[in-house]
Order: sequence, then C-alpha cells, then structure tokens
Amino acid sequence: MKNSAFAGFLRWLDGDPEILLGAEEMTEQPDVPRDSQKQRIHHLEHVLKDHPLPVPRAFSRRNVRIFYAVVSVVCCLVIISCLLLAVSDLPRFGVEHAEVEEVTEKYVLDGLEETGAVNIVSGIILDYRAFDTLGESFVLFCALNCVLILLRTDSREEEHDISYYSLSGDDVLRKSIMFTLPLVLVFGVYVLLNGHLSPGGGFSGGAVMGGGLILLSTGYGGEVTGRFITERRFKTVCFIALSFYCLSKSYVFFTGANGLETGISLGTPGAILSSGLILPLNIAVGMVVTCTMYGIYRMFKKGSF
Amino acid sequence: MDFVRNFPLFSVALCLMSAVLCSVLGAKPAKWLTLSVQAVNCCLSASVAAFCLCTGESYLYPMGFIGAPWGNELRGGVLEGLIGSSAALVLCMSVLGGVRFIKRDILPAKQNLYFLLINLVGAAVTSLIYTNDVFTGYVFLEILTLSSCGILMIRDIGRTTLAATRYLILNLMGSGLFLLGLILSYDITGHLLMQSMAGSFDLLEQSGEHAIVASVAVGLICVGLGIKSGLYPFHFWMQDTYGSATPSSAAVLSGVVSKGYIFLLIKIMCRVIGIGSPLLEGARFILLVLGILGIVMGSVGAMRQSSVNRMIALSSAAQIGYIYVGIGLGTELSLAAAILQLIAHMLTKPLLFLAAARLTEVSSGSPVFKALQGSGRRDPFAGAMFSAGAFSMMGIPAFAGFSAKLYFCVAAVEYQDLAARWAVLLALAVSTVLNTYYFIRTAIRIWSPIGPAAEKPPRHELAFVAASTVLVALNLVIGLWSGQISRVISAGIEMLS
Amino acid sequence: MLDKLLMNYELAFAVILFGVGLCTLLFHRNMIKKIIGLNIMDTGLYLLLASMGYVEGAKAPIIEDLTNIGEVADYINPVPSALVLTGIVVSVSVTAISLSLAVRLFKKYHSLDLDEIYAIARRQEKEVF
Amino acid sequence: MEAFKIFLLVMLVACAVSVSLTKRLLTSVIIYMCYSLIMSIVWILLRSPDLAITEAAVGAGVSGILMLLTLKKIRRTATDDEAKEGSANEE
Repeated sequence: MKNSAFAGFLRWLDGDPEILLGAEEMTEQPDVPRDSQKQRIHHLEHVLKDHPLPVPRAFSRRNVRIFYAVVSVVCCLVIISCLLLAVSDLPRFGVEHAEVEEVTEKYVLDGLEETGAVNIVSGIILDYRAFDTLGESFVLFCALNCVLILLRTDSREEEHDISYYSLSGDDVLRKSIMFTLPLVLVFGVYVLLNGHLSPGGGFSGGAVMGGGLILLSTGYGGEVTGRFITERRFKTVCFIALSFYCLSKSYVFFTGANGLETGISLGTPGAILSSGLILPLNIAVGMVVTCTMYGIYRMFKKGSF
Repeated sequence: MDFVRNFPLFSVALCLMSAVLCSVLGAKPAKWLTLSVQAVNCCLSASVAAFCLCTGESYLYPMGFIGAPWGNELRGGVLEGLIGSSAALVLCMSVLGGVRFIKRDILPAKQNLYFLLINLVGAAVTSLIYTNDVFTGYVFLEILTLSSCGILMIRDIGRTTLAATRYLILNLMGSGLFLLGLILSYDITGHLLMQSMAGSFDLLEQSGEHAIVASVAVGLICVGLGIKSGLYPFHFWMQDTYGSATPSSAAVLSGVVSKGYIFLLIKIMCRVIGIGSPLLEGARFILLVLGILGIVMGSVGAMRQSSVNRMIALSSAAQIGYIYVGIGLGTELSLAAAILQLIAHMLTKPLLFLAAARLTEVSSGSPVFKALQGSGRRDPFAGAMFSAGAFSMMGIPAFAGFSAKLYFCVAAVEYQDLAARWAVLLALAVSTVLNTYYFIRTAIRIWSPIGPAAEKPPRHELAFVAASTVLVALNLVIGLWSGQISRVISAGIEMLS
Repeated sequence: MLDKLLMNYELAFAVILFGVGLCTLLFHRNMIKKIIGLNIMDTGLYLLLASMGYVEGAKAPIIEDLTNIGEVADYINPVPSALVLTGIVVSVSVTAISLSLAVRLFKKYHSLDLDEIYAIARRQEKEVF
Repeated sequence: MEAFKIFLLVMLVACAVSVSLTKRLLTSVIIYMCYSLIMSIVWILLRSPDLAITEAAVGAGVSGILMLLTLKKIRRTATDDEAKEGSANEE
C-alpha cells in the first residue's frame, strides 16, 4: 500500500515532486564535507545502476514518459488556442492605433527637443523611462553576482581546466580572430558612442564589445585578456560605472521631480557631444554590460578571472 | 514641494548604492552597511506613511522632468509607506537574527555577495511597493526573483541547489505569464502608467471592445503573480525552498519576497482594473477558491511534515491562502483584513524560522521533531520566541495573527454571497483547529523534559535576542492596537483606488 | 475569428512561439532544454510586443531630417522597442544564472535530467540518515 | 517581402519545435542560435534596428556561447570523473 498509485497521488498533493519513488522521509540534509559527498554520489550511482529504484507499476518510467509527452502536447495546444482566441480580438496588426497615439506623439515630436537624442528609442530608455533602465542594469549586476556565487572556485584544484579546452593552439582560429577582432571592437565602440544618433546604445554596444573580449580570450587563452583585465580592475570598473549611473540618475530624478535646474546642457542635436547625460550614461551602461558579459564568460570557463 | 515626498526615491537609490558598495567591501563592513541602510529605509518609508496620513492624500512622484503618462512615476501613500517600512524592518531583523547562520552556511569569500543580494532584494521590494508603472513593476519583479534565488542558492549543498532550480523555473514561468498579461493590456490600452491604464480600461469596459483580451490579460496577471507568491496548487516549492535555505534567507523569502508580489497584485487590482470591476469577477472567484483550498491543504500538509522547518514552510501556504481569500472577497473590509494578515505574517514567519534554527542547533543539528524533544529547555529564549510566533500563528488574542483572523471573520460575516461566506468561515475554523493542533504539538515537544542528553547551549548573542524581541514586540503592538492599525489600513485602501 | 487571425498572423506566430517555449520550459526534463525553452518563450513575448508597435510603411524611430521631424505616423511606435530592449537584457541575465545552476547541479548530481537528480537526491538523503 | 516574413516566422516555429524534439543537446543549442539569428532578421523587418543589433549580439552571441560552454564544462566534468574512476580501479 505504501507504494501504490494512490499513495503516490497523495504525496503529490502534499507537494512531493517525485511520485516515482516509494514513501520515504524527506528530511533535511546536513552539511557534508565536499569530498565525502562526491564519493557518496559515485557510490550512489553504482547502486542506482545495479538496483533500480522501487517503482509502483502504474508509474513505470515508460508510462510516465508517455504521460509527460501527452500532457505537454495537450497543455501546449490548450494554451496556444486560448491565446489565439485572445489575439484574434486584438487590434489590427500594422496600423497606427488611436490608443497609443497620445503617448507616442510626445516621444516622437518633442523627444528631440526634450532629450536631444536623435534615436527616439535611446531617448525613451535613458530619459523618459530611465528608472526601468536603471533597474535593468541592476538585473545584469545581480546576474553577474549570482554567477560569481555559483561558479567561482576559490581553491586551486580546478586550475588545470584551462589547458584542457582552450583552443589557443589553433592557428586558423587565431588568424581569423586577428582579422575580425578589431572590426568587432570598433563596431562595438561605434554602436556604443553613437547610441543617441543611430541604432544601438549601451546595451548593444556593450554586448558586442563583450563578445569581442570573449573572442580574444577564446583564441589566445585567458592569460592574454587576464593581463589587462585583473579582478581588481574588473571590480573597479563595474563599481565606478554603476555608481555613476545610479547617482547621476538619482540626481536627475530628484531635480526633475522638484522642478530644479540640472545644469546639464543638451547641446546641438545630431552632434556626437550632445543630448546631455545620454552619452555618458551609454558609456557607463556599456562598461557594465561589457564587464558582465566577459565576467560571466570567465566564470563559466575557468571559475576565476 | 515637501521634502518628505522624495523619500521613496531616496530609499530605492540608497539600497541600490549600498548594493554596489557591498561588491567592493569585505563581509563585515558589508553587513553593517546593509543593516544600517535597511534601518534607514524603514524610517524613510514610515515617514512617508505618516506624511500621507497627516495630509490625508497620496501623491505621485515623477521620475525625471516629465510625469504621466510619458515618464516613470512612483506613488507614495499610507499603505505603501506602511508595507515598505515593515518590509525593510523585517529584512533588517532577519539578517540580524541569522548572522551566525550566515557565517556558518556561507563561504567567507562570498559573504559580502550575500549582503549585496539582500540589498538588491530591499531595493526591488521597495520599488515594487512604490511603483506606479506596471513595466517598472516587471523589471523589479525580475530583480526580486533573481536576487531571492541568489540568497537561496548561496548555501553550497545539493538540496539547496535543487530547490533553487525549481524555485527559479516556477518563478520564471510566473514572470512570463505576468509579462504576457502586461503586454496584452498594453496592446489594448496603450499605457503603462497605472492611472492612465485604469482610464483606458474604464473606456474599454463602457464600449465593450476587446473584452476577451482584457479578461485574458487580467487572468494572466493574477495567475503569474499567484504562482510567484505560492498560491495553492503552486505552493509545492515552499517546503524544499524554505526548508533547505540558510535561516535568514528562508525568513527573507517567506517574509518579504512573497509579500512584495502580493502587494503588487493588490495594487494592480485596485488601481488599474478596479476591485469591483466585472472584468475581475472571474479572477476573483478563482483566487477565492484557490485561497480556501490553500488554507485547508496547506494546514493538512503542514500537519503531516516530520521536521519543523518544513512544517513552518507549509504553514506559509495556508497563511498566503488567507491573504488571497481577502483579495478574492474583494470588499473593503476583506482587503483591510488581507493587508493586516500580510503584515502579521511578515512579522511572524521570520521569527519562527530564526527561532526554529536556534532550536535545531541545540538538538544536534537535526530539525526532525524527534530530535527537538526538550530543546526549549536547552535554549529557553529561543523556545519562548518560537512559542510566541506559534501563538500568533494559532490566533491567540493579543497577537497579530488573532486580529487578522478576527477581521477575516468580520469581513466574511458581512459578505452578501451566502455560499462564499460559509465556505470562508468553515475554512477559517478548520485551519484554526489544524494550526492549533500542529503548533501545540510542536510546543509540547520542545518544552517536554525528556530528550537527548543536554548539550552545551550556544552563547546567547545580542543580535538574535534583539531581532526576535523587536519582532515579537511589533507583533504584540499590532495585536493590541489592531483597531488603530486597521483604521490606518482602511484609510490607505481608500487612497489606493 | 479565423479571418481576424489571418490578418494578425504575426501575433498568432508570436503566441505559438510563446506556447511552445512555455511547454518546453515546463515539461522537458533536461535543464539545458528548459533554458532554451525559456528563451523561446521570452522572444515570443517580445515579438508579440514589438509587432503591436509596427506600422505598415513607417520608418525606424530615428529622426533623419532634424529640421523636419514629420508626423507621428511616419515612425513605428518606439515604446515597444524600448521595452523589448529591456526585456532582452533581462532574459540574458536569467539565462546566465540558470545555466550556472545547471553546471552546479551537474557537479553535484552528475546529471542534467531533473527526474534523475531528484532520484539521486532522495537516495543520498536516505543514506545520510 | 510579406512572403519572406511569413517564411521567417514559419522557420522560427520550426526551430522552436525542433529544439524540444532533438536528442543531442549540442544540436538543440545550435538550433537555438539559428533561431536567434532569424529573430534578429525579423526585428529588422519590423523596423527595429536597435533590437536587431542587441538580439544578434546577445541572443545568438553571448547566450549561445554560454550554452556551449556549459555543455563543454559538463562533458569535462563527466570525463574527469571517468578518468578518476579508472585510476581508482587500477590502484
């Protein structure tokens, strides 16, 4: 009775995800030193291989798999048809909608004057809706720190990882990177600095530059990039860029809400040094994004900078 | 313009800046920075609440030169201030009370990252509470999800990683559904600010256009936030998550994070759709049913657990069920009861988690009930604190939990629909009986004299004593002066719509 | 309904992508596939958002002639673009975190299949006690 | 142009479905990278060049690389353990 389908169902009601297994105490696992845990896993895997788990007949692996597949397809179809029903009721695609006109009108017509940005999207994300964007860079910052928590290795035991899968001996890769890397970096810098004039901005430019650094470190090994991106510098750049972003935007929010003058001139629209804070903010965001992308890559690859 | 109006901006900026600072500080300065920033944050929010209570009206705060409907906005009001200050306080106390466990569970090199994430949680919750723009709500929702997942998985054992994975997947599904709801409502209204959206929803309701999209969008928003906050059928991650995290993280996750989602839902319901709107009727009915089911099933599930922290975790499902019942009934009284319950639960759960962690510590580290026998005698202070929390959960008079339950009863009795009224009252009765049963059982176990050989009790540190005393004191304050507090809450709810 | 759907075919495709992604996220047992499903779900959402801002025959929201901005209807709606930009960055952060969780899980349990991982975790617990 | 757009959208759905049907993880990661590239073309057709640049750099570039690295890391861990087991057996 303990392993019957009904008992499994009851356990599932209680929030037990693993209906395949018999009733067992779910108890908290105390801290076990790393090594012994590893050995235990090895041992367990053998045990699992030799003696498969006691599984009630109604829930055999095969049945469960089929059940999963059927449920997922049915769910998928139900969700899609519900949403299609909703979508068919939406306003028509590809025409200007009266509802949004009130809001977009101001962005398009007054945006240039109020923010100084030729690229209206840049004006929106770094001026009108800057609080969202501030949050967005902190999402990246949070992701970087979570990855640091998970993948950073403090011991030296995994150092030998680097040599194993770095391709830095490969001539074809090196040569092609030598040709493409300058282009990638120049493109990234261009996209970053012209964020207020042409498509792009801090996020896209930063991602392109981060991609360039990743290329360099793939081709020439981590030592080359590690020479000029040390952990200290990495942290400093992140710190300066984020605190500049946070402080300057708080200042703008504060003055704006209180009706004070910011003392930041917008310059001539269309010039590279224009549109007030948007250019420095783009640079700050770009640095954060570059650092984040590269840092996450290093964490995945090696576990340290 | 009064200077107090800037306080919401200050508290968000303060939290974000201290998060950035924590990334370059060591563990110890980061801890003090976090604690003091959260304390300041609490004071700032409390003064916002006091200010709004004095002037008698809420205010809008444009983020930048251009306000509605073009730029982002914050909104300050009594409810926002009240919940913001209690969230910051609970965050501060959970960290303070669990400092020893943080030192025990987390590698020294990564402790400053823990405080960084706590700051991000604070910033995200504060902005979720104050925001007046639904998309800002989404962005900070994601920060809250990621940082809460971070404080969960920072403990380096397999169970926690597994729990974090499941927590992350469910939460991402919830945010996906929430975002879809937002997108659909943006498509039909063309606005992202709450009051402009509300105007468009009113117009749509009158003209009857896009009725299907509107109801699907409302349903998706409710379901998304329900999944994230642990509404009944989606409560199954709780026991693993809260059971395996370091006690401070469990306290923060149950006390602050889930409440942030719920408050956002209440705000969207009241300010965007209108709590009495016919669009919301279906969603409210579903929330009511799921809430009642959550109360009953959560209590039954908690009763069947064999270890104390899993029991506390599952009783959260029941407590969150109460809040959803309050939202589902949708009268002013029931909303006030829901918010009172929200605050009461916010103050009680961290206390229980922290005290249970102490009791576990003196029982050779095992949270199973058998091992806990007599632990209250080994560490009387923690035992007393646990009992106080349990009393509040059971609904003993003079504690916050009692007044919340009382207001629920009043709200249910005054509800027109007979079936709903009796269902709610019955669920309340059943869950009170079950709550009393399993908390009394635990209390008897921890105070009973027989047990394993006495171990040397850990040194009583000031941090835990201070944190739990503050939490119990606030619990008593809310319980004893519940009339005044519920008047403040009703004033806040009136301001909300 | 069907003729309306045909007119709104972009939105219909976006919704289908969302559904497929959501089900991959929910029902696939492999972590990596779950993560890919998550990304597909998100891009479906962004497609839905951005196609609502599209205006037939309009230009990208970048002002070419500074002296003569033109009319609102000359440009597509810039707001969805701004929102989607935010969203894309959020989803890459989420991807990074969930991938590192997958790596960590693999280190602990030597599997990416969540069902198997649960089985191993349970066995382990039984052994500890 | 309309036909091209429909073709791209159909390809997107095909990629999305085939991700969950393929057996090998490497294949599904590569399919996902293709998906992102197609998506960035769709963004251009929708007149959002900002999104196209970001999607190409982030979706196809960085996310894809991270997924590939994850696969590599996982295979590395697996082979490492096999090697250790082998040496343990020899002893």
